[in-house]
Amino acid sequence: MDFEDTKEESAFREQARTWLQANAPTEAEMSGMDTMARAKFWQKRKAEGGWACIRWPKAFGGRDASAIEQVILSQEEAKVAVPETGVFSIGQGMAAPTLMTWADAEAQANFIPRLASGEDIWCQLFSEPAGGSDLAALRTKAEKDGDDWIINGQKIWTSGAHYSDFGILVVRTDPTVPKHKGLSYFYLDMKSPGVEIKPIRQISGESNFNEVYFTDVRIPDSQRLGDVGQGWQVSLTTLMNERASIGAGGGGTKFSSVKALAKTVMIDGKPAIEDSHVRAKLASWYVQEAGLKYTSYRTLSALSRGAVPGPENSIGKLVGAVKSQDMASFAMDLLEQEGVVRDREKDAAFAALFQDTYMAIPGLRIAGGTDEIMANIIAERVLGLPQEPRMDKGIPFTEVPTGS
Amino acid sequence: MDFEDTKEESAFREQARTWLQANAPTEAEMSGMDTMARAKFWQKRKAEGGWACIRWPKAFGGRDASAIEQVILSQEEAKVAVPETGVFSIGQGMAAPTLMTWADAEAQANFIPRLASGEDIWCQLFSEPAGGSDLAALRTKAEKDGDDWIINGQKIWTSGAHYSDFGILVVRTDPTVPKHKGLSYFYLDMKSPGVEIKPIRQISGESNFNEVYFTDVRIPDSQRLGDVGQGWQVSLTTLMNERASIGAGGGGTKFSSVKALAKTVMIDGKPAIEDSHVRAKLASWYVQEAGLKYTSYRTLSALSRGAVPGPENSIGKLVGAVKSQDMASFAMDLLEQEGVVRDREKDAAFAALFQDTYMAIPGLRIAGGTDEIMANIIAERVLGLPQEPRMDKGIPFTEVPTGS
Amino acid sequence: MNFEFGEEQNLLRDQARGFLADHCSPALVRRVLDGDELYAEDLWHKVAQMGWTATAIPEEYGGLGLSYLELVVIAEELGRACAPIPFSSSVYLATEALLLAGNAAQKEHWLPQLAAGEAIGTFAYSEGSGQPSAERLITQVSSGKMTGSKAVVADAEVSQLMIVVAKSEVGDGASLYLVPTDQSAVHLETVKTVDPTRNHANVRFDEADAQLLGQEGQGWTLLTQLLNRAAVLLAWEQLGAADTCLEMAKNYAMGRYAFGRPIASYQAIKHKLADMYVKNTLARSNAYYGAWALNTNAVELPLAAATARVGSSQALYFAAKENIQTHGGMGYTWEFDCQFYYRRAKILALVIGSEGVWQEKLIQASDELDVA
Amino acid sequence: MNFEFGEEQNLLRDQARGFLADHCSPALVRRVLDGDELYAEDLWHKVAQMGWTATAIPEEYGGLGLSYLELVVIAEELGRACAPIPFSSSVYLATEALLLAGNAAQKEHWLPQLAAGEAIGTFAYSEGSGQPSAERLITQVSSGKMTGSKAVVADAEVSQLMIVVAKSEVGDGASLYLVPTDQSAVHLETVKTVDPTRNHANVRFDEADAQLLGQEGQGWTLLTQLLNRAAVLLAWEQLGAADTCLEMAKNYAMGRYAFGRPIASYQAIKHKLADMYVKNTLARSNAYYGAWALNTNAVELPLAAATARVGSSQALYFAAKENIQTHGGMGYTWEFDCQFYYRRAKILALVIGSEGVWQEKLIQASDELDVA
Repeated sequence: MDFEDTKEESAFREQARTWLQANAPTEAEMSGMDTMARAKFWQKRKAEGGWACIRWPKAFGGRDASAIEQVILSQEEAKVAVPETGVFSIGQGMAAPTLMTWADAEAQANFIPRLASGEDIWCQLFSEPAGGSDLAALRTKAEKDGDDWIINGQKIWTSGAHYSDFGILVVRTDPTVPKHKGLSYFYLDMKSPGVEIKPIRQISGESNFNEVYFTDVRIPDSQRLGDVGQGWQVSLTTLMNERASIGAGGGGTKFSSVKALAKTVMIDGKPAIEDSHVRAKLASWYVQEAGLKYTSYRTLSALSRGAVPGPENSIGKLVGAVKSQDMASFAMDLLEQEGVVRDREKDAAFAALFQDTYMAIPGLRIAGGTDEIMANIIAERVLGLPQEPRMDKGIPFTEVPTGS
Repeated sequence: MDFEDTKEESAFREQARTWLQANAPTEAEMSGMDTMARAKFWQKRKAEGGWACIRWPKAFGGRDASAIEQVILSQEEAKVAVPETGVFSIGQGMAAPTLMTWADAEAQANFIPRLASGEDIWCQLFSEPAGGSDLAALRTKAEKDGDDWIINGQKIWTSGAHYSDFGILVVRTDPTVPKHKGLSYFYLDMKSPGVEIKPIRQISGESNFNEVYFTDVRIPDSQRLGDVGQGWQVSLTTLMNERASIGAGGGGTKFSSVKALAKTVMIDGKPAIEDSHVRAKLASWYVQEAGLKYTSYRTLSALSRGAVPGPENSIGKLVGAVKSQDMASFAMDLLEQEGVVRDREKDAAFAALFQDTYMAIPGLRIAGGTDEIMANIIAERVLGLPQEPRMDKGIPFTEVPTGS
Repeated sequence: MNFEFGEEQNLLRDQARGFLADHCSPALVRRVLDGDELYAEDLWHKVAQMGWTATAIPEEYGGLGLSYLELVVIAEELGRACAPIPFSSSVYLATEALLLAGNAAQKEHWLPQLAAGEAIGTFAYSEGSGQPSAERLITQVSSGKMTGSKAVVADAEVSQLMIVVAKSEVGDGASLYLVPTDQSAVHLETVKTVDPTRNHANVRFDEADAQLLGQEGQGWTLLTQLLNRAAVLLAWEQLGAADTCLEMAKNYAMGRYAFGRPIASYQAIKHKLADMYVKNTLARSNAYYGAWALNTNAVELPLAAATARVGSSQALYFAAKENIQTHGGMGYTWEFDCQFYYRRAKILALVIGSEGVWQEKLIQASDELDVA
Repeated sequence: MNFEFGEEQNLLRDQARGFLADHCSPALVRRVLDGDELYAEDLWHKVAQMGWTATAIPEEYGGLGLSYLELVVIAEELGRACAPIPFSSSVYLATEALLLAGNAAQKEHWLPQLAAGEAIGTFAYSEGSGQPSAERLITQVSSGKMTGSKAVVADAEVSQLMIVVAKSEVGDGASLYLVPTDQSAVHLETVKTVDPTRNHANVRFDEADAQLLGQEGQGWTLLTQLLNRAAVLLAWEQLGAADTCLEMAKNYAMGRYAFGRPIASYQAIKHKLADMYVKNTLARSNAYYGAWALNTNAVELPLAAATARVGSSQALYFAAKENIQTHGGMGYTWEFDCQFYYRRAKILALVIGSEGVWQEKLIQASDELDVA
């Protein structure tokens, strides 16, 4: 039991570090570029140097790297000042593996290199307003018209739709068969006529997602992945590749920030950190936070010996989000009346952090699977408990009760 | 909004108090009697004075009293030193109303007066090992044999079976029809041949319940209540009369006892009551405890204007039991290493209270409906949320999955 | 035992609920949330016309002379509707401070205006982050002139008078003052908060005219009494909001289907809503007791107020956050109304001291009453 | 990164689990619960024969000289089986105290006996209810004779030696002493506890022979170090118990049907078990870190130990009580084994200080390491 790299990992880390130090773009190289241009600049250089998408098979321009090597690269990349390249993650992490499995050689040759080099950005068009936790209940329909399909309907929660070049799309091609059997999977040019993108404003005030409306959008049948009716299986390829969350429960309010706050605000004439109620709360949160951190170490260790991260990784989000919400709320309470201030211009050092978390966390408890779905995943996929009775199995989609 | 009796209530209270003060049995009158004899002595006197079973219709020897009058009588009875008469509650509160609704005049004349006067004690034989929360899943079977029924099977969680004269019993008379339709309802003499009673030892060490085994027990058909196959409806009469819980969450560890403890034990060289963590915990429990108390006041007010207590009374047990468990555990923690002692002979003033609660509370979270069932009741019967899908509806009992 | 509201109060509740359904729709709340208004002035005038601002003010000062039982009914309904008006500042705090400590002249001058809703009042006691205390006060008054500042004062920007706690050299270390805001020595600086439907400002007093309210050196004592009253009234407002959250969550869960059945049929949601119901019900019962204690000025008021306040703060936080959660992604959008209550929950929870402050008050009050 | 156990430890775990399945069945635990035995002496001898009592004792003192990583593996399995033997008292406390503070003669005399399981040791520091502190100690030693008493000492009735914390006039206010129990000046009085599978006694010292262990006036410092070690080892034992609770609850819920389907298919049960799994998993990860810190004697040990201890105490309390709840009525019967872990949970939670004590230690340790 130790925290060191294996010999191979250490060698890989050194190699990565050397390349990164030699190739990290300088401010001068990127002068005048906006965030997107910088991301593309850096991604292109990584691709040229053979350091983009290292987990991909060599045949597709990757290195056949292991999960732990990807982690090591990310750790090293975080140490040098390079542009953030999160905009490529859906295309590289979800669309690309799906294309590798289901597209023909021509489509692969057209798109995969441009995904690796950051020339194209892709988005994912799966979720729908009526879907939510029940992803396969989607209603956007595709009707065949000659060699094309005509798409009508609405998608939601699409990150980056407004700056994406292409999208992966699941639609219903046959509503008369059971839910999972009537779906088909396409990719499309996001500039196609009839595609309309509207940002969704969140309660935090930010807009990280979009609604995407389809009005008689034409997609050539050649852009279908998998057979007609096979869309759910293709989707599973995409979803299985959703990047395993191996973080320590995401951002938001942390032990360290609340503890620091507690040193500055007063309770009953003394610093709050001396108050035993504050200390007990902090201690319990520290235990959760440390538990998540060391759980991620265990996951890294498993990756290090080649294991695949499993559904137990749902813990991070499930525990981390609720913890952050309660910590943010508690920190605001410590500030007393000033705790309500959310004013970056006038703010005390800590305040904005807690109030922003307070407003952002309700989204984190929902996005990517609600607390309730995460608990189901742990119950069913980790502990092997039975599913609940399903009222939507084996009947035509049109006959599944929808309440409307 | 006030805490006073109405004029009528005040008059009733005065009347009850006067009678109680004049008739409460003296130690001399009861000298040499054991607990059971004392209970019977007092119950008989109450019946003779017209103060037993006051909520019963006058036709059955009651007073047609209101629920609030019953509460007032109980309050006044608690103020005088009279024997506890809880042993009669199942007979008077559950068996008697069922007999009033479903038995013929002869049976009513035979049994109801003896129930009121405490001459007979009855028990309830509903629960079975395979049943639990799913009461109607009972398997004890009755087969017709001439004018008798032959009973075979097992009941469980029967309070007072060993000192009861009679029992009310639900059994399965037809396993080939759906669950609720194959039941019939009987009463029987607990001294019948083939009835075997075994006390159940609880983890607290006490034995408040029994298992009751039936081996070829004969019950005359004349002791059937309701039609063959109508047992579930008859049971509902019994269950509806289960005494509405209008207490403040039952016994166990309370705010006052933990606060008193906190004044005597030390944390960091000071009395625990000065520790803000202890104070915050106590405050949150006080809020729950006061909330239950004032909820019971609201229920009493509703009774006072003639309303019937509804399923919202599940709150008391749901909140009270978990609160008591956590308070007992916390109190043991305050005692530190001595907190584990459960030794009435050697005990510090408070200890036995907390440790006994700790060992008894797991039962309270289950008996009369688990926390989970209580939450279901609130969700379904108070809030009107839909039931979950039922896998046992409309199919023969023999085809309901049982896992065995 | 009659631990219930009377018929008049029940009628008032129906009337208030109907009125607010008509005049304080979610669209109105949203108008203030999205726009530049400091409060819904139109609603304020209508509320004043209904006489709500006059409820507990004696008739001799232009009030209706009703009891606190009527006022808590209104408070609950305003909470239910998430009304974007300075009712709590003006009625529970400024008006109550005058009733508690004002001399005849002060009452005669201000109460009729407050009753009519022509004047709006507020209360300023915090001077920065953390718990205020008499020892830490900096704002002070010398020869009738106030110098200092107060932080995050609710509705300061729309108030005509401010009740201010300032340092005193005698007595309990503080005095209350009445400060009219229409003077150049009172400087306001807008502060943005998590709830844009209520305006807040930092206030600076630069030798501002200030009148003593109540006795010199009795300010902290009066503050404590005032906050006990406000705690009960706020508890009812919080409770109304918490009940709306439960109702919204329930309605959404009944209509939203997943896997072929309403999400309200899943135990994860059923038990969440049952939990909300339980917390709201216990909080309501404690609020009843608080209302009784307030209305009868019972010796139990400090304990009853703290109990009501803690219960309602906990219930509303839970209901507001789990209402969003029950709505799933839609609940997190600006377009949905769940956010109103999540924002307002924190404003109401912190305006007169956090849950922690009131837990401490509760235990102190239980000592004083010798409850165990 | 290799935050996992090695192959030898995994083999040891399999071996230990198999051994305990054979030799520490629920029937054996029940035998001690129901009978008059002070502990399962037969199991103790077998465990000693397996060498478990010798695990972390250096070879020069008759031990196996293995690491703490082996010892935590054994601790977890003993917790899983709810073993009714004085392992924690003798191995985590008495043996560790000698390793930490014993002089050569003391080690040479006692460690071989402890390693062989021929002697059983325990540790006595509490003198009554509440948190012990150096200031409150009454037990003291004068001219090698101990006078005073200790409360609720686990396994005192089966121990040959006792490590006792006594008052000191110098240093940190306390000193550790080694007290053999085969002297008439040591009086034991049995104390019944919530867990009859572990014996406890109050101990009175009436001029009992006592040997100083470690330096005079260093007792509280040594105690603190000792408890950090024991905290990690106990955390693993607690974790093993918590995992058994989850397993029992899961197995029962899979087999128990209500309304035509397994109760394990209801979200109320599914999410309860998921919650247990989450708490156990986080506690396990913290226990890993604690094991690493213990094994490397890292500067982080105080923080790692407190974190492991708090996490495991919380996880076991939750798992033990909700395991009974999942079993419904049957879980509350004497006949079922759920009670074993509910009882043991409290013994393990209080033996070296409650959750509250360790939460406080955690924050102090985070200050010392300057974690925020």
